[in-house]
Amino acid sequence: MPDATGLELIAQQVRENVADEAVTGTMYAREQATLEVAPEHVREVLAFLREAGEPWENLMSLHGCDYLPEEPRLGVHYQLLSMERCDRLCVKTRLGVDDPRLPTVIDLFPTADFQEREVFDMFGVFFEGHPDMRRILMPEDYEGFPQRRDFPMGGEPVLFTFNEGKFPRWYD
Amino acid sequence: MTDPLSVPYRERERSVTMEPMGEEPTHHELFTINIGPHHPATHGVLRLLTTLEGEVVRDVKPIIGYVHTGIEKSCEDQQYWKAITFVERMDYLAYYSNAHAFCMAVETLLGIKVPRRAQYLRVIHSELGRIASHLFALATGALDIGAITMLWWGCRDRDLVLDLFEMSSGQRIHTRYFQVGGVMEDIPPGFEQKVRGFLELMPKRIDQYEALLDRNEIWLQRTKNTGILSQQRALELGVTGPILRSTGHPWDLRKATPYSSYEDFDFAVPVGSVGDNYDRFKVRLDEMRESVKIIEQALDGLPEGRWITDDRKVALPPRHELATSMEALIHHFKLVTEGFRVPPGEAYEAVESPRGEMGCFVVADGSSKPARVHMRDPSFVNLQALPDMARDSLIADFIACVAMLDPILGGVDR
Amino acid sequence: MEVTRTPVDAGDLRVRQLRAQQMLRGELAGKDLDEFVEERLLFTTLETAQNWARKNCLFPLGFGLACCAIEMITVIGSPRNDLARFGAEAIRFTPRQADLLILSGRVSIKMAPIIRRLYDQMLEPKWVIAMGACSSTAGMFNNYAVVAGADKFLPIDIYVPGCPPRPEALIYGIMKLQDKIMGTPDMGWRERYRAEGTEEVE
Amino acid sequence: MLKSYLPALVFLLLGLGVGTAFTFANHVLGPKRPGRVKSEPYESGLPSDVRRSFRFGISFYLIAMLFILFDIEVVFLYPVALQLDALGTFALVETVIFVVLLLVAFVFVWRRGALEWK
Repeated sequence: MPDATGLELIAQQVRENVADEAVTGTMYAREQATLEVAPEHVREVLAFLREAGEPWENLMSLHGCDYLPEEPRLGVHYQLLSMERCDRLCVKTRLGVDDPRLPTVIDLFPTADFQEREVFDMFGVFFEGHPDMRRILMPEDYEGFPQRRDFPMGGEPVLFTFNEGKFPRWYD
Repeated sequence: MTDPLSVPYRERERSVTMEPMGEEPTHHELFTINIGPHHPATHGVLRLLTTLEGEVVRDVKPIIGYVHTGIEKSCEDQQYWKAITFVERMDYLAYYSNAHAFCMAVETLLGIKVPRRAQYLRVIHSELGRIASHLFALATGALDIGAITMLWWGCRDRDLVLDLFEMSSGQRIHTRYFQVGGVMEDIPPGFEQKVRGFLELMPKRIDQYEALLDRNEIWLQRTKNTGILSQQRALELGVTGPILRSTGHPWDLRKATPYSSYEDFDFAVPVGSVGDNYDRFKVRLDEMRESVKIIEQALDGLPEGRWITDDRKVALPPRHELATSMEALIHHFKLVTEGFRVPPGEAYEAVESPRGEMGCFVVADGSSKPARVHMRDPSFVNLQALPDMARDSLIADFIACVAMLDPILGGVDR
Repeated sequence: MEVTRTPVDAGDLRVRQLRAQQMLRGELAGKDLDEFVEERLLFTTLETAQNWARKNCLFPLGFGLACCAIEMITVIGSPRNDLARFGAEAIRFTPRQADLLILSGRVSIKMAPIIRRLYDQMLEPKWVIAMGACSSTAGMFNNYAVVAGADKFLPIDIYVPGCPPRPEALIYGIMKLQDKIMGTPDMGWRERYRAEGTEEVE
Repeated sequence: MLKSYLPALVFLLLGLGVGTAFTFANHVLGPKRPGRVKSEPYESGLPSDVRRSFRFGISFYLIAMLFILFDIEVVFLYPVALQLDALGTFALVETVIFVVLLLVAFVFVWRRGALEWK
């Protein structure tokens, strides 16, 4: 794991090469290094990190997250891995929920194809430039993004003796 | 007049069909069919929309989601130690790896240390799970290619491993044996002798599989030089596990980032050369041999001591203490009713599952329920490599590719 | 029908062996022959014979959904607990040749129409076993993506509890199904569930 | 003369009888519940749009013809193999010639490359 100072160095390099306001924060807790990036510069930061002095050439996982109480609700995480240095770095962006759009990273990391479709299917973050932006897990005509925290859990209320009478059996 | 048979199939086909040929693209010969959700060769409910030209597969489009059970959403509604049961049901052949990744992520968030004996027990059960998973993969993989004996042998030996799981945790599959902070129960007294008995038997059985398949001409022709994936393309697609190692890249998380005391054992990482189906089969076979070595070393060096952490905030106090000490009673009550609270934070921990890197990303918001659980499933990512393997190959080779890719649809669809 | 075992004393056995040899040589005649045949005849109706044949020759449809499928394949594939003892190990993958659908695993909302189509295309008379908690009820996945119990869109004959149920549990389920087949197999699901008037309009 | 053929006739009738009995037993005994979905083609559980006029490539046809050709050859060898000692060396020479003739056809087909799948 890049330790705290290593993370600051990376943040510094990104600020110089990509844009000053690209990095909005760095967080280092329990040997997990996370680099927070502004949504507009995600693609350039990832491209830079891919060709940086110490390259992070593998994107292991791309997943979404919903921090409901906090304001920019939707978060998209890019777990980068460098196989030479056996090092992991997480690049995180925070998006509002009204019209979440992000540029796709498919040409940089082809592995992002299915994972971007899953983030779109579950959280509604639209990735521009993705060749086949459709739902991957839910049926095509499903409304709503299930893994947002305000989406109801669904399922049936469990039958007990006290609420047995409330729910009609399927055959009556 | 040129010799009709030497003209390649499409040109010859062109002259037979009635429609005016011209430079019109030949796609009208292509025939799209669903090797759909219910199919013997898809190892579960995977729908492969394949465009065929006669017997040659031109394009494959995997369509998934047919067994999506919203496990990640259900985990957000459960306490931490109840989420282990949900997480285990994702990749239902490597349930120990799921639980291991989730427990490590929560332990990183909690900042607790797992005692050495629990780490060794986790290694023993993970490696036994790896053997069972590879056995089942080879059994159904060989069945797809036509060798049904491998199914009987594979299931027979897999039952031996499941007996060991049943002895240590009481259940054959989805044993819920790993607990946050260690292992649920210490292993029963007779467990070591039974595992040693199994370890003597297993290499002989693996030699039998090798004798059955390795010199079988049909098997060699069906798997050699079919479904070749270049190492560079595999790395681009994020493929990990036996498929990446079969292309020659020795990336194994147990060696690269040793977790849970894997650095104490020396074992080799089997690596293929060409990256075709035969190499994947060989890598899985040799991995089983390596797992046997790991378990032997783990059993020899099994330290004494606690099988779960002593931190009473996380682990249940032993029963007899409840009668005497008040604190144990309070800890017990707190844990059983509400579960332990995890300080806010995020953690991503990865584990080497039989199919590749199984990563678990947990976000904690300070309550006793995880805010977000995401499992980076190896089959989900490896499935993207299927179109690259199967393009311009015959249907028989395409089925061999799916068999050797060994996708577990529970993990793909989560 | 319960099975009563009566001890066979050696003397009587010897006599029957001799008589069987005589019959084979064609020396039995008259009353002895009638008695010999009378003893070995089984009077039954065509219906019971038909049920007995169906019961002992179930063709399960190879249909694995999720974790219970691993236990189902272990039941079929592993020599320790084997379906061949019940004549049901001939796994068929096309619904056209299968008459037993074992729903092994969780039924998601995307998969439900496909299962219903498979059920409709299966041979008559057909039976369904809901294996495991997830297909009997939603099991522990009581959420947006899982159909709470496959009996919402399929008539199910046997529910096998367990997550996943042990191979012996599935075999016990199949034995229960065989008893049910000996009972009233031939009623289509519409008669059995009094669901007349739900036929699809042609 | 007819007497010696009686067993063959009975055997033939029995075969026909049992064969038709099995094929029509299902029709007679089995419950009949036609349905719209039941008559549609089965495509792994999905509604299928495979039309009746499905054209497949010529290579399939080629392989089928070659198979029939050499299968009939084997069928002819069976009776000879059974009665080889009764027919004596004459049958042996006859069979060798027959096989060599077909071997020529096989080599021709092999050299023209019809056996590889294109």
